[in-house]
Amino acid sequence: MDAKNFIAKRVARELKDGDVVNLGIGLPTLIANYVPEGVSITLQAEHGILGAGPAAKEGEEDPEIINAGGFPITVLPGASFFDSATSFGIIRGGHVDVTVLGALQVDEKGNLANWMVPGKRVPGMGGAMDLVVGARKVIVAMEHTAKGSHKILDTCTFPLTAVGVVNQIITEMGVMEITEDGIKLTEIAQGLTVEDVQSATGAKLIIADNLAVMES
Amino acid sequence: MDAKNFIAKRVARELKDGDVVNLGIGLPTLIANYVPEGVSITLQAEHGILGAGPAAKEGEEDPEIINAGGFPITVLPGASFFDSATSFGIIRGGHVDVTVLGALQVDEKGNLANWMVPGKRVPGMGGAMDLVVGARKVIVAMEHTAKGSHKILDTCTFPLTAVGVVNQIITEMGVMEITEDGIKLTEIAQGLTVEDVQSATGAKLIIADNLAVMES
Amino acid sequence: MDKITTAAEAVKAVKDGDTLLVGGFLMAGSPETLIKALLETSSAKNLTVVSNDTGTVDSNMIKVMKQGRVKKVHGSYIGSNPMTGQMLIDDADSVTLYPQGTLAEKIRCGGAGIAGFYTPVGVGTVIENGKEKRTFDGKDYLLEKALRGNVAFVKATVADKFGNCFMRGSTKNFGALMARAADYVIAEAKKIVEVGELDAELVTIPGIFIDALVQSEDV
Amino acid sequence: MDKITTAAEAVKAVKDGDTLLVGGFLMAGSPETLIKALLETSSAKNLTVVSNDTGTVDSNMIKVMKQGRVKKVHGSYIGSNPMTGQMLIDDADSVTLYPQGTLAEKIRCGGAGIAGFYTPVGVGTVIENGKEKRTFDGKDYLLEKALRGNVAFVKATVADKFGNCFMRGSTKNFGALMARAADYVIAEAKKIVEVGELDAELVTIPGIFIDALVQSEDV
Repeated sequence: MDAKNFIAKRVARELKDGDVVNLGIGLPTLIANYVPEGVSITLQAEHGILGAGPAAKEGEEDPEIINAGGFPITVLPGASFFDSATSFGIIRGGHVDVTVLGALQVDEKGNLANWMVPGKRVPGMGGAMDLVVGARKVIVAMEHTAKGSHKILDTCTFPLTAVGVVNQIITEMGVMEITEDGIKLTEIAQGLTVEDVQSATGAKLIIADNLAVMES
Repeated sequence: MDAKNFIAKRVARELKDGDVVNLGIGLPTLIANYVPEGVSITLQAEHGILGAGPAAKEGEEDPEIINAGGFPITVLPGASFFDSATSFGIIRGGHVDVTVLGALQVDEKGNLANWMVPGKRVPGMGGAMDLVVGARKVIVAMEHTAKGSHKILDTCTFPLTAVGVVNQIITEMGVMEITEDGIKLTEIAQGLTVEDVQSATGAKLIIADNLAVMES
Repeated sequence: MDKITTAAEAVKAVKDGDTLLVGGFLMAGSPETLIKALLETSSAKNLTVVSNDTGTVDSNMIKVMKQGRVKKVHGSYIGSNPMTGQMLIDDADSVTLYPQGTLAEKIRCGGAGIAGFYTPVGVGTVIENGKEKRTFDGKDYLLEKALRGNVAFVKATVADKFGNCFMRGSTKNFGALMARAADYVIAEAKKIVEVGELDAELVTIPGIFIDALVQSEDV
Repeated sequence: MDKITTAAEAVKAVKDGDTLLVGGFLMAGSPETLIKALLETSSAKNLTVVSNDTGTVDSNMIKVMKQGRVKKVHGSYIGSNPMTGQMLIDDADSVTLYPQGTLAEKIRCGGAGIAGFYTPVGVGTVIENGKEKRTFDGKDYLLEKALRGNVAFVKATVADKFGNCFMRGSTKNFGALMARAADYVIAEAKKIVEVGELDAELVTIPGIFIDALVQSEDV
């Protein structure tokens, strides 16, 4: 299992039966493949779907049923469709239990930067700002560093997506909770030392008393 | 034809093909019976219907399709249903062309009082405030006086429904436009003198140069 | 997650002092089965009831009010329920009236994470008392704030077991909004079907909003 | 009132300097027939385009932009249209970006007579620049104002001749809102049926909002 799937599988274990979940583009979409048995979640697509299902099979694409990335998907029994104002009312109103997305940077105050890199072409924030402000729990799922350069910081330097919204960070190196005192490492990947994780992190980690081994 | 039907029939001639119209409870509901041939209007019911039709026949009542007075109605081909936030979005957003309602008092500044009489039991304003603020044209359709006491005034004394919203007043005595200079009598009922109308009115009337005879 | 339960069980969610959102416009979409259970099986009191009209003389809400369990009402048109009119006479602060569209939008905002909105409705009337008035592009508006409840009662025509609700015709009115604006939402449905049997395009309230689903006595 | 017309005739409503609301989320619900007519038969320029994403490299909007006829964009996600990205690089003031839910709600307010609303989204980010920040119940919100257009282009799956539009699946997105927020609204429909053939419960946009109805080339 590669790092992305390892991370996705671990994130999936955070989901509880009945959760309404929005998965960002990229790595987070893999999470749907790993939802544990006995846990039934409802996937939300921010442009107007509850009950999103897997990608449409080739030849069965329906251009009127797409995911937030623009790709044809299916919906599950019990799905519903609505306009974008209604959809973001669901998001902003706190009716999404968990949103999982990637980050360019995330810091120990729970600040998130994931929508623009200064000096690079700006793609726009899309629904990310709404999702992280509205969702009850925000999980950042990403590779721990960008080819070695720190993404988990004491203070984000890129333009923020939102202030103080991130609850948890899950990477291939470990699981971290954002606490009032800073970033607490609660699980660590097999074969790594705390020092390994700390040196890949641009903020001082708090180490949980009951630090566990991270299992996917 | 009694006074109420005479008024209703005259109001109906104000409606233009394609108009979206909201008719208040009481006299205004009679207007639907007199819409001229060749004029097709869409009736809005403020709790969530476009394309409302006549009352349901006895034995054919559907408790899920009622008018704003709570009575079972029918809907016409091309109707649609929606929730009350959407419905009042239609109203507030200026998408109702004409609303017709009764008044306790209306004055020469276009102020309307039709929701409470001080000292009497208060029924609540319902959708009246939204309708008169939102509709493009507000017609007050009522008997000219309350058993002789003035309802058309220089200044309303009852609590207002809205400020400066009334465009036209149609009674059994005549048709009046609210202008910047005051209330202009544009049509007068057969057999009445200007003095008759003026003495039944608590505001100084401006008489139109081309004062016409009011026909229903 | 099995959401189907009895009315008596479901209304246990209503606690003393709660704000209760009650769907319906007069009798259309009025969750009478749930209100009846509140009347007969619950003792929750000091309730604040948010309802367009608090029902009619034929509704169960008037009976709950006669039990003295409703201390405050937020509504718009109360001419159909003489108990609410009497409350207003006895204590002007016990009944707050809003223009109907303002009430609907306040509840929508409560469900949609919006703190408040500027509406032109009510400017120059008693409605503006105590509210911020502000001019945008030369026109005056009032600031109206969001409204939420602890529990909502709504009525659907058809619901699936996940809680997706179809509210037919003119029954959508306030219930469709209230179901999004309360911490705990109970729906009664005239008909309950399996998940997948209700057309996704006919869903008035997505099932994620519904915590408990009850068979309506109105079938 | 016969609303049915050709795309070329309908887009004559777009004038120089207009604000044009364009429905769709990427290609879902994108009114390509109307945009193509704007491209090929209209010379309206200095346009302000309001669109979630301004389409993709496969859309007609990028060709209108290449003609230099779009001077300003209001959008949310523009990564799918490199022309819009280039506009932003060339002139930061030519592209205004909003959180997607804020853009949707601004347009909804524009159609619903609401001047503005308070949202928590964007607090502490560049989005708050120049906007009023205000605290309600201890939480910060930004004031966002309504957005309207002169003309809207939307796409329906099925429309009846009165203009009632059914937008299927995830095509409702922004079109359902934009149709209520412009002075003149043009809908293209994949299928046009007689009045009465479209189920009243499936109407996404009531016909009263539609001024002109065009057969979509996407059938």
